[in-house]
Amino acid sequence: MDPAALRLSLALATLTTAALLALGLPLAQWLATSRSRARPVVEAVVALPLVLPPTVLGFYLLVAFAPRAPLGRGFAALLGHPLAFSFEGLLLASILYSLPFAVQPFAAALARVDVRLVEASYALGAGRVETFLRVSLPLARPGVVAGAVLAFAHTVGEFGVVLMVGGNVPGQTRTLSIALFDAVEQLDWAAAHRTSLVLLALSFAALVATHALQRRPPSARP
Amino acid sequence: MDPAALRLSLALATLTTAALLALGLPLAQWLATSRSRARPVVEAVVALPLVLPPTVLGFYLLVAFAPRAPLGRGFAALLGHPLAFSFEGLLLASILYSLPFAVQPFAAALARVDVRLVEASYALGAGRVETFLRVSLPLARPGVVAGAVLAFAHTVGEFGVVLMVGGNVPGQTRTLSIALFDAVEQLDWAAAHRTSLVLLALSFAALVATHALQRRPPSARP
Amino acid sequence: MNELELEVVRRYRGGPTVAARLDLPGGEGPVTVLFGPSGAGKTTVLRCLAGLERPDAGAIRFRGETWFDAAAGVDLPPARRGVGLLFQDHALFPHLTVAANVGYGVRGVDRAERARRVAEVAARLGVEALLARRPGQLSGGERQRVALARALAARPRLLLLDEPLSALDAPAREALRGELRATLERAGLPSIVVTHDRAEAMALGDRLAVLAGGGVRQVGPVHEVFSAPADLEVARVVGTENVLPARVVERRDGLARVAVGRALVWALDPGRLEEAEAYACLRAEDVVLESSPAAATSARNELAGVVVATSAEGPLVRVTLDCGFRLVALVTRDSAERLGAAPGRQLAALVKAQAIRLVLRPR
Amino acid sequence: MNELELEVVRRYRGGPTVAARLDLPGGEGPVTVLFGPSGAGKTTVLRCLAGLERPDAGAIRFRGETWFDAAAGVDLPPARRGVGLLFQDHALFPHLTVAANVGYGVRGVDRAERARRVAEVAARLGVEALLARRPGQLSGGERQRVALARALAARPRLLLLDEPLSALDAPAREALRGELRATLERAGLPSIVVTHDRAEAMALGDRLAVLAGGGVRQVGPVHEVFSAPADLEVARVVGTENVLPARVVERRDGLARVAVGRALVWALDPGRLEEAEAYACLRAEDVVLESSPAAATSARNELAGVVVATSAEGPLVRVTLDCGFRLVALVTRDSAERLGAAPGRQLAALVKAQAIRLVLRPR
Amino acid sequence: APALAVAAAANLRPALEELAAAFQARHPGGAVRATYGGSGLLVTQIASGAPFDLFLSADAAYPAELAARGLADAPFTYAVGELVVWVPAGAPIELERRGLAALSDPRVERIALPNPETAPYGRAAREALAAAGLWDGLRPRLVLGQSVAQAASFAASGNAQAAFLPRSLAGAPPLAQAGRSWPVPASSHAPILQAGAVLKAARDPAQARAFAAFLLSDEGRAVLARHGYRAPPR
Ligand SMILES: Nc1ncnc2c1ncn2[C@@H]1O[C@H](COP(=O)(O)OP(=O)(O)OP(=O)(O)O)[C@@H](O)[C@H]1O
Ligand SMILES: Nc1ncnc2c1ncn2[C@@H]1O[C@H](COP(=O)(O)OP(=O)(O)OP(=O)(O)O)[C@@H](O)[C@H]1O
Ligand code: MOO
Ligand SMILES: [Mg+2]
Ligand SMILES: [Mg+2]
Repeated sequence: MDPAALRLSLALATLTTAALLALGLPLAQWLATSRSRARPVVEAVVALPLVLPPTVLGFYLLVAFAPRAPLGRGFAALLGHPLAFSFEGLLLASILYSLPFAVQPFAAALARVDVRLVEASYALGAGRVETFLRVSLPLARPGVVAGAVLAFAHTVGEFGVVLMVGGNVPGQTRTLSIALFDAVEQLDWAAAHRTSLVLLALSFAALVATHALQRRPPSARP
Repeated sequence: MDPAALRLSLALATLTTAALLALGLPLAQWLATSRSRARPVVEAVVALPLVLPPTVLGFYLLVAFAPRAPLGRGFAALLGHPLAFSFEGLLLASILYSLPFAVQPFAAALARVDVRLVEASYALGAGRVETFLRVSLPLARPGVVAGAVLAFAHTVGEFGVVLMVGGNVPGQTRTLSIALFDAVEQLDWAAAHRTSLVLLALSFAALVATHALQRRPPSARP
Repeated sequence: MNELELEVVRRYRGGPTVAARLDLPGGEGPVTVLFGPSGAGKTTVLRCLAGLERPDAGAIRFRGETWFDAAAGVDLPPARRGVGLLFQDHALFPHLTVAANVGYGVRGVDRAERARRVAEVAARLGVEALLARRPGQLSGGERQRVALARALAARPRLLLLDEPLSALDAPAREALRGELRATLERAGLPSIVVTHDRAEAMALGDRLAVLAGGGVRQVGPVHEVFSAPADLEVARVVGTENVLPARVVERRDGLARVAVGRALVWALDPGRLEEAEAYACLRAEDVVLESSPAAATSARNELAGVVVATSAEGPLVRVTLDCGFRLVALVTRDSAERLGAAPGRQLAALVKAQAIRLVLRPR
Repeated sequence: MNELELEVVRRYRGGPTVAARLDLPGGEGPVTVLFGPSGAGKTTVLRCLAGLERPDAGAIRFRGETWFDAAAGVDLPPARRGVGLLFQDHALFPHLTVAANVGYGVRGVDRAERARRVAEVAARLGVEALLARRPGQLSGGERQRVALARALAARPRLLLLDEPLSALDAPAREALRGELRATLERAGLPSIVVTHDRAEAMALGDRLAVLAGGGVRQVGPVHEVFSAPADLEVARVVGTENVLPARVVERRDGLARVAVGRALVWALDPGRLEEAEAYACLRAEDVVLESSPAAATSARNELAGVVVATSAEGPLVRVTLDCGFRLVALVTRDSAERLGAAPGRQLAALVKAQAIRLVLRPR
Repeated sequence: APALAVAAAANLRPALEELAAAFQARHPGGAVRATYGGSGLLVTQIASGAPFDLFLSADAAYPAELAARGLADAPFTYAVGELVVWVPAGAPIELERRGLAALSDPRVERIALPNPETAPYGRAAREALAAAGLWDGLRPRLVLGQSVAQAASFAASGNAQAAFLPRSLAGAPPLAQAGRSWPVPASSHAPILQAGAVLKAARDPAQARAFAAFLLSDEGRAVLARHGYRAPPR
């Protein structure tokens, strides 16, 4: 069990989830309510990371992160170090990779919010943002929590992309999933079992808590 | 571009999605409506594959699929060949791995179906199954489609699990994502770019079509 | 044995307890009206009957079949009760067209037959033109009519209607009321209708059950409950109204001659009077009492009667006359004194033809 | 300049076209009642006003501010119009408690002040006991009251109420009606209320606008529209009713002496009469005409008048009397002949005190 | 007969393609189907019953481990690997003059190598760096690939400015064209003995043994030598 790897994975997943809530919710709301012709196209672009094998996504990110590439150069100037093999690079990759896992459940839940309630909020003087925060979002909560849990969990478990752009740097990019894989490859199955067990127990506890907290709407009746 | 790999990936994704619709929808309905104490636990179990790095899941499947293990022995007797490194083994692994990607959006959407409409259906003489098929399911359609697309796409793109339990057998377990990874590792970037492009174009077309078909409820008004 | 035997207690956590006992004999007309103030538990009773709400105690039996029995642990699922329920707030399926909504509960028949039945019910309720629309494109009244059509098309064994006409405007309500009664009669369906409207109660109901203060206070034929409320609370709920079983015997010049007991009175002919059954309703406030036959007046009906009882009601006196049937008049205290209204006194009751509303009961 | 100028056309794809033109002057009382049959477009007009529905053509101006102008491409978002809207079907937020629902539109004040305002409005509408519940735990009537409280708590500039009291039972409706009128008056809020109920229209409205057949047919003071419908369609919609501005001058023994024009009539004292403003309503059907003063009767009011007009209405004759104010009686053709009811003829109109309903207009 | 299934260490890819073609030319019907990967992954799969006939590792320990577990026949050494440092063309890294010490140049921001814990070439690289006293100092700049192939992608994509790679990969296209290699002195690390073993689960052990023998034949050695492997001690 590698405590640094655990800390790293949790930090990565937390920041990724936070970023996806901040970016993904407005995007999802647009997807859920827009009648624009561009909507199906944007929806498909958002879903793309899903169908790309993580290693392919990772490969293209690796190419894009290279110090010679524009993206890599820009970030290197900004961060003072190259994007590849750094925590920031991993974060960027994770956000991209988990985007559809978060946005799709968000959008599906937001699309099911009763228009009448949104209109009632407008009529009560709330603008779009307030209505979103006080009506749409709470009503879409199961979907939003589901999306956030998906994104978080997916990031904790992510392997292919991290393998490609991470470089296994302890404390920077050596996440728990990479550490586990290493143990497996060393045929040190006992260590692998131990680490998996800790990961499992932790995740399981977190998941049960999330779902139990996911309070159901009170015995709604007609 | 490897046509056998493409065919294999599509077959795997299609069968996985079909299996997840068949198994996942009843499970999701139970999760969405049950008031049982066991619900958060089941919910967490379903979500577990999410947080497990795919390679770890693959590793444990590998152990379980081994001809010496009970599961592996049982399936070997059933199929006439070992489960590991076979299409059937891959299918089983994919179903397990994509379960939460399908079930969570399903359940979130089903939980938001208005109880009154379900009750109206009961009162009109429909039983649980009929009500599910004719009321809950159509009303939850955006979430169900989202879940199915997620599961399909996720299976097409799946890499870590396939890497572990697949063994890269052409026509059997050498999926597109593995073929792509091979090309990248051979530093045959031209081939990798070509294959990615085909994959991208195909997926993009499929995604746009799905989302465009995802008809919105008609200009609902209070 | 009663057709329906219901005795339920439903305790809402953090809310009130609704208790109701209601035994409905079969045979003597199918429609029971459940009357009561807001929050009395009317919807709760209907939901318990439909199997959508599980009572905390009690039992429900319909035609000898046990639907619910807390003690025995029986709780038949809604689909097996064969109950049609019209929700107070419609609950139309938003993803289906009006046609598909109406046809939803029609089962065990082929497509053509289903379409025929949908068309028939839709025509009866005046929603044919809406069949291709979706609930989101309907006005409030249209939605209620569609919900009604949906409940009727399923041909249930017992129909439960929660304020079925409340979203309609007055003319539509009046028109549909007759239709609804006719439909209920034709189907021979035992039905329980929740309503706040007295005319609706009369037009639709054979029996009236008054639910107030957490229980059923009085059950009986509509005219009996209206004319003789069992206690003050019931009286407050039902209002003061003479509801007299009547039969139309003649029609002339837009007027109808109606037999009420042994007396004949004139009332406005409301049209559509092929069926002769009706209630003649006149508010106690509308009965003018006179000591002697009057000069020429525009009051078309003059009924001779004997005062059988008087009782003070605030500033008014409730005078009950026997005119061959019981007639209640509400007059000011001052008038009662001037007329010497006391048991035994002969008085004439003047009633304008227009003050008598004929509530039809199509058969 | 009018306070509100609305002229909108809304074409529903695959549905009807709703067109309405409504100019409301400010100052002469804040409440306009929108009356009309189901499907006439009342809800559509309110939604266009609130900015929730975009008209296909036309313009809406409120106090000189342009809210919508199809030609100029102006369409102010709902939140910037300051409109309070009570939906026909409540639209309460299911995830919020009643308290949070009511407080939703209260903005720009601190927590304590918000709580105070919520409590105040809740008390006024009798929902204090429900503040901790959620909408799913309320009965139909309770929900409507909470929705009303929510709309009022936001203190809008213009209040739009879509059948605000339709889900209430009669006593609650009557009680709340006065409350609502008082609230509207107190707030000085211009309001548009959709209702099907005549008493509600009178109790709440200063002006009545009749919407039928795809347009506004008549706008005017409530009693004028009721007493003098512009055409047959309006008459059909509003019914036949004498609505007379009245002033209470004396109260005794549960009766109230009311000045109507120069005449004094007795009516039942409905209580809560601190305010003297009222409409005296009596249905034309309830007026008994006599050729000469009668013997002792229980009819408390006798008004002398001159016939100014008669017109046949089916089996009835509509007799308009001048008693210092205009009074309409509906009598049978037969009675009219016997009484010789023709312009110029002196007649007495008998009206029981109980037949005169006083609809209060709290100020 | 089904093709011979070979599980081969990633560094073998360029050589094995050629070897397979030559073998098939000699043994008609003797098709070879290779699966490449990090030796660690392959051995894990084999231990779990993967349907391979022959395992060609990048080291001697993994095949010995399999033999010890009774999953493989006695291992045989088929080649000795050569470790090189690859730098992009035109990189001003003076490996030729300063040896490994040239990697301390600050312009070398990242150095890629296979994971020393699981990949034999990585282990050799670590030994060489440690011997030069550079391991601790360079540690923060090291990025690890899961296999030699991945370390090669880090370098080829330009994200690492130097990489420890087998000569077999660094000397083959496209890396050969894109940069230059400097051989790490063999004395600075334990010899990279690449061993293989016929698996017990092999469906056609005879064919597997035939291919193993071919690797050790003169023809086989010639091909391996062309790809940068030295011959194992006889
Ligand atoms: N889920 C619930 N939790 C708590 N209290 C409830 C719940 N549902 C209903 N109640 C309460 O039970 C009482 C009866 O409700 P019900 O809906 O049966 O009344 P009702 O007679 O139908 O009223 P209305 O005429 O207003 O529709 C009301 O006081 C209501 O507040
Ligand atoms: N989205 C829509 N698509 C098509 N037609 C519509 C739509 N919304 C309303 N309509 C139609 O427009 C007309 C006016 O509807 P509206 O709801 O304004 O009537 P209303 O006067 O409020 O009726 P009610 O008294 O029944 O509530 C109705 O005939 C209705 O069917
Ligand atoms: O060929 Mo290896 O096992 O990746 O170093
Ligand atoms: Mg109710
Ligand atoms: Mg409406």
